[in-house]
Amino acid sequence: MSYSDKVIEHFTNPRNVGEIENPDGVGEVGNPVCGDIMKLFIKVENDHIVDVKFKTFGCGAAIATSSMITELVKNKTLEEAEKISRKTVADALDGLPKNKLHCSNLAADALHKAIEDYKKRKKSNA
Amino acid sequence: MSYSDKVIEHFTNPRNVGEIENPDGVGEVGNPVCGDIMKLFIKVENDHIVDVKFKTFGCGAAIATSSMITELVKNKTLEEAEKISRKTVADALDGLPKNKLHCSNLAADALHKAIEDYKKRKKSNA
Amino acid sequence: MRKVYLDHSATTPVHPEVLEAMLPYYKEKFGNPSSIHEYGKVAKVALEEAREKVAKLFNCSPYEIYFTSGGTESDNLAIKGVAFANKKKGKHIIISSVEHHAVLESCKFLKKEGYEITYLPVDQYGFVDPFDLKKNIKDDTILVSIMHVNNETGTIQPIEELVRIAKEKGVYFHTDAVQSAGKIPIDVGKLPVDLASISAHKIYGPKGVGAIYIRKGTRIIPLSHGGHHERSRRAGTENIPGIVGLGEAVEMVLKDMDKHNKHLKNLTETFFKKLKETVKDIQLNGHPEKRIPSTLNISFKGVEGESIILSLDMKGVAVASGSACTSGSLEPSHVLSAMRIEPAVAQSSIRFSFGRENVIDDVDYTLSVLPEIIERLRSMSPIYAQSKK
Amino acid sequence: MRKVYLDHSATTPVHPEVLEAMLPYYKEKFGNPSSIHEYGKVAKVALEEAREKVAKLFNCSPYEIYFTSGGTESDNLAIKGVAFANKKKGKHIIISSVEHHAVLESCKFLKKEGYEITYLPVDQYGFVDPFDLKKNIKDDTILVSIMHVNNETGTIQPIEELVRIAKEKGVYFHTDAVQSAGKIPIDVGKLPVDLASISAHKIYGPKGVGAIYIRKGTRIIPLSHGGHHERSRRAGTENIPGIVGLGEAVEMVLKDMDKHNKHLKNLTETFFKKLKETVKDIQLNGHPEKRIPSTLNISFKGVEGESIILSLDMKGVAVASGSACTSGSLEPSHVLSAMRIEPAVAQSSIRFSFGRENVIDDVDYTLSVLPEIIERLRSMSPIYAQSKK
Ligand SMILES: Cc1ncc(COP(=O)(O)O)c(C=O)c1O
Ligand SMILES: Cc1ncc(COP(=O)(O)O)c(C=O)c1O
Repeated sequence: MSYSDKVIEHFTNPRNVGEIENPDGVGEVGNPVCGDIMKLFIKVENDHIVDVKFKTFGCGAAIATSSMITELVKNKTLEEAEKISRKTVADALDGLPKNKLHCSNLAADALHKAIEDYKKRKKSNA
Repeated sequence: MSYSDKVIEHFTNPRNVGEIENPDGVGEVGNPVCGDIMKLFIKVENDHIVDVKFKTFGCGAAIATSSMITELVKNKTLEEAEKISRKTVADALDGLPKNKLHCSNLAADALHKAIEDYKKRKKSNA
Repeated sequence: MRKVYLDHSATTPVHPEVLEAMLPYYKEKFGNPSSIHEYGKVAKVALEEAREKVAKLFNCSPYEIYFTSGGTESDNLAIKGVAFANKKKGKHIIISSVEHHAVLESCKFLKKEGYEITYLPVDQYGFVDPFDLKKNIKDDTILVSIMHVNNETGTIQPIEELVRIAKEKGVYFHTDAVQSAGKIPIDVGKLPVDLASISAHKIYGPKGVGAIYIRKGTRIIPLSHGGHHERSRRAGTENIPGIVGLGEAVEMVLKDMDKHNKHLKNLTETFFKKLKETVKDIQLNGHPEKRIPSTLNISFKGVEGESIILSLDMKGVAVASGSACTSGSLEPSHVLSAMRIEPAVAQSSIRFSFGRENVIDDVDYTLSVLPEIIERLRSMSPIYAQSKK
Repeated sequence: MRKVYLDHSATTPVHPEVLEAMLPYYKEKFGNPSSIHEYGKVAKVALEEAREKVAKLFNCSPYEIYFTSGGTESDNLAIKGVAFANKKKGKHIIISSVEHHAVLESCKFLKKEGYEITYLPVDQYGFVDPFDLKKNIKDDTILVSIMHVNNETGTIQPIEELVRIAKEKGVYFHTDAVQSAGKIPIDVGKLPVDLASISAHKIYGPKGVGAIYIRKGTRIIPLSHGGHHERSRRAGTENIPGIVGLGEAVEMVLKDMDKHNKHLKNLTETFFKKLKETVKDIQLNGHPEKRIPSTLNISFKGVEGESIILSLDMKGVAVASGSACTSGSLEPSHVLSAMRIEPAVAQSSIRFSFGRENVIDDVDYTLSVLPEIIERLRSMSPIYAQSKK
């Protein structure tokens, strides 16, 4: 149970913390029982994620993965973003302790939920 | 499992070691399985134990009790000697470790056997 | 960077005098107490002297003290040793739902072996209702095990009444005294438990050694089989330096218990008072008064415990979230859950446990870094923001 | 008075370098490895480094090493842990009749729990006949436990063939390697046992710590239940200083095994050669060649062992009679009895076990006092006299 330097760095200086007013998509995952709740907000223009922000209640890994995924998706196309897997996030952080792998799941799940949410909204707006 | 100074002293300088040639009584007790064999020889005159000697194969306690009992009975009447119990010997040595109490039994038993032997011989000679 | 250790419930540094007392037994006095030569005798004397010192903690006979490899082994021995030895009488065991994992998991094992386990509920403070105990004792109940002081909250269980009930019904009573030893008295004359577990490393002694009090006449079988060590109740070459250390540690904590409790009370009260002034939305878990003076379990609304530990650690302050033993688990603490503290609040809890070498500057330093940390984490939190809307 | 310690099979002094390595973990590095802060991480690193060092002893993966409180616990865990975990497969266990009490008594306990134990006989040297093992393995046999080196005689059991047989039949094989560790290689690649026990205090490490090798995939349940320590196979806060000491000790004995074996061989050979020249009617017990170089078990016809120990002790020489653990028992050693050595001869046996710090002067000094002692005791002996008539 030891975090990589990258995890610690992202935990200490998380990127893109906050909420987006009038987001195009929101993904919320986790629950307080397992100790992690994550909310991811995206702004989409021309099928590109032009802005992304998060709020996370969770352990060091949860916060670091949240931060990392916002970096990974920023300015990516939705198609590219959808390919980001749980493993992508963990790898980008130089790995996570075994018992913390569930946290990287959260971040990827939140992203995919946010994209889904965006698509649903678009459809119903269409 | 710690011996009193008196036990150590008797173990180091046992009194009356040896055999008596033409003894009036001999008592032999113990067996190699339990690790102690004791042989006690007495010479009797006018119902008094005028000489006593022992040979012992055994632990420190066995040798010390052997030595001590020879001191206790020397010049005692047979009647007095018969009263010497297992406890008398242990007490005279300032006690014995719990797991060594069986050894003090041996010495008293050998003494009583030797006296018995003396009486039997006397009877058959009478 | 200043270093402040506030995790004494997890483990304590070995006191220099304790270590000093241990050292000769690694060196020239290294004998095996089972040996009958001089080296062995020296070790044996040390063993029995340590036993007498530990007996003073319980005000019992030295013959009622058995050395083990720690609190976990003592708990295992108490629970399983009594269970195996008394299975002809019955297979029912009663424990509280806030026990240490050593007790909980021993019972779980016994369940698989056909025993029945009753878990008594606790109230919001972690207290067992004596009425619940009374109600649950059956003809086949062989053991009640309820801890003396809880390791996560520091709350003192008022076990007097519980012990009385078990005694009345002729059922053995074990208490895990790992967190109470040296902090509050455990006189088995006044508090007639049948078994009690302690651990050296919680009282400035070494890790890997503990003891168990077993009242004379208690039916129990050993868990460790082998030679005739510890009067055949715990086989294995005795950890003489460790045992000497335990004896020394017990003697030390007994000697100045009151003085140190006063010191600790001052530290924790100052800390909590000032913390409340600088950080809002916090909650003390456990009973506000019936507690040992060293430990505070505090929930910081809206932030998860591990992220607080990490942040404090970066500032040189060592604290814990729930039990050190359970770190790495996912569910919120079973202790706080049993006290019906909601999951998000339980996950937000931090245990600050002070020790004898802490000073008031440690309090000040911690308070100089903590509010900022909480504020930063709360600013990231989706649930703290929510609750403020 | 000169002091000569010749009881290294009972226990050894902690090597100064080993103690040196341990000390920081009592002091500034005192953390609990379960803690996630810096103190905990430092302890955790030490724990895993020690595990790697111990793994080198067995040439296995560090994940196959579990720390315990000593050889006795390792033996108990191996025997009972495998027995409990595999009882659905069967309840038959095979051991040799010269095992250590930790194995014997664990089996005795299991017998009461409904297991069947087969005790394999040994020949005059203490060797098990592979044919006997083969013959006794049944469908419900779950475990074979045969020790590597005997603690009383120093005889090396040629277990290669025995392991092969057990493997062929798909039965787990445990070996008590407490007396072989650091003296002869135990490469689990070449000697594919499934479990092996070791103890630190026999190899210049501290008392109260040991380890067990458990081959990956072995079905075993823990004996100590509680937290998730040792990957849930052995609960209890880890004895970090002790474990660091074990790691250091293993590293040390591995490094200069050959050199020290040569040194020990020289000491024991010189001792035995000269002893034969000065004391008649002696007998070496165990195998004359297939033995570790440090240990000699010698019977002195006509004199009882304890009286020799006492007499030597008064001259500053520390030796043992049979196993240190069995001192205080009345029956002759079960090991020598199993080797069909007659009781009086078994009761006359002394174990001289040399260690790395012994020098040739120790041999000379011992030989300068021993013949007189034997003579004196023989002159008191009713059975030595007899045999000379
Ligand atoms: C209440 C309680 N019981 C038992 C234990 C276990 O003791 P040890 O750490 O010595 O295994 C602990 C410590 O973790 C504890 O706090
Ligand atoms: C062969 C053997 N097995 C097991 C043990 C027990 O180990 P420990 O002394 O660490 O309990 C010993 C030592 O007494 C031994 O010699």
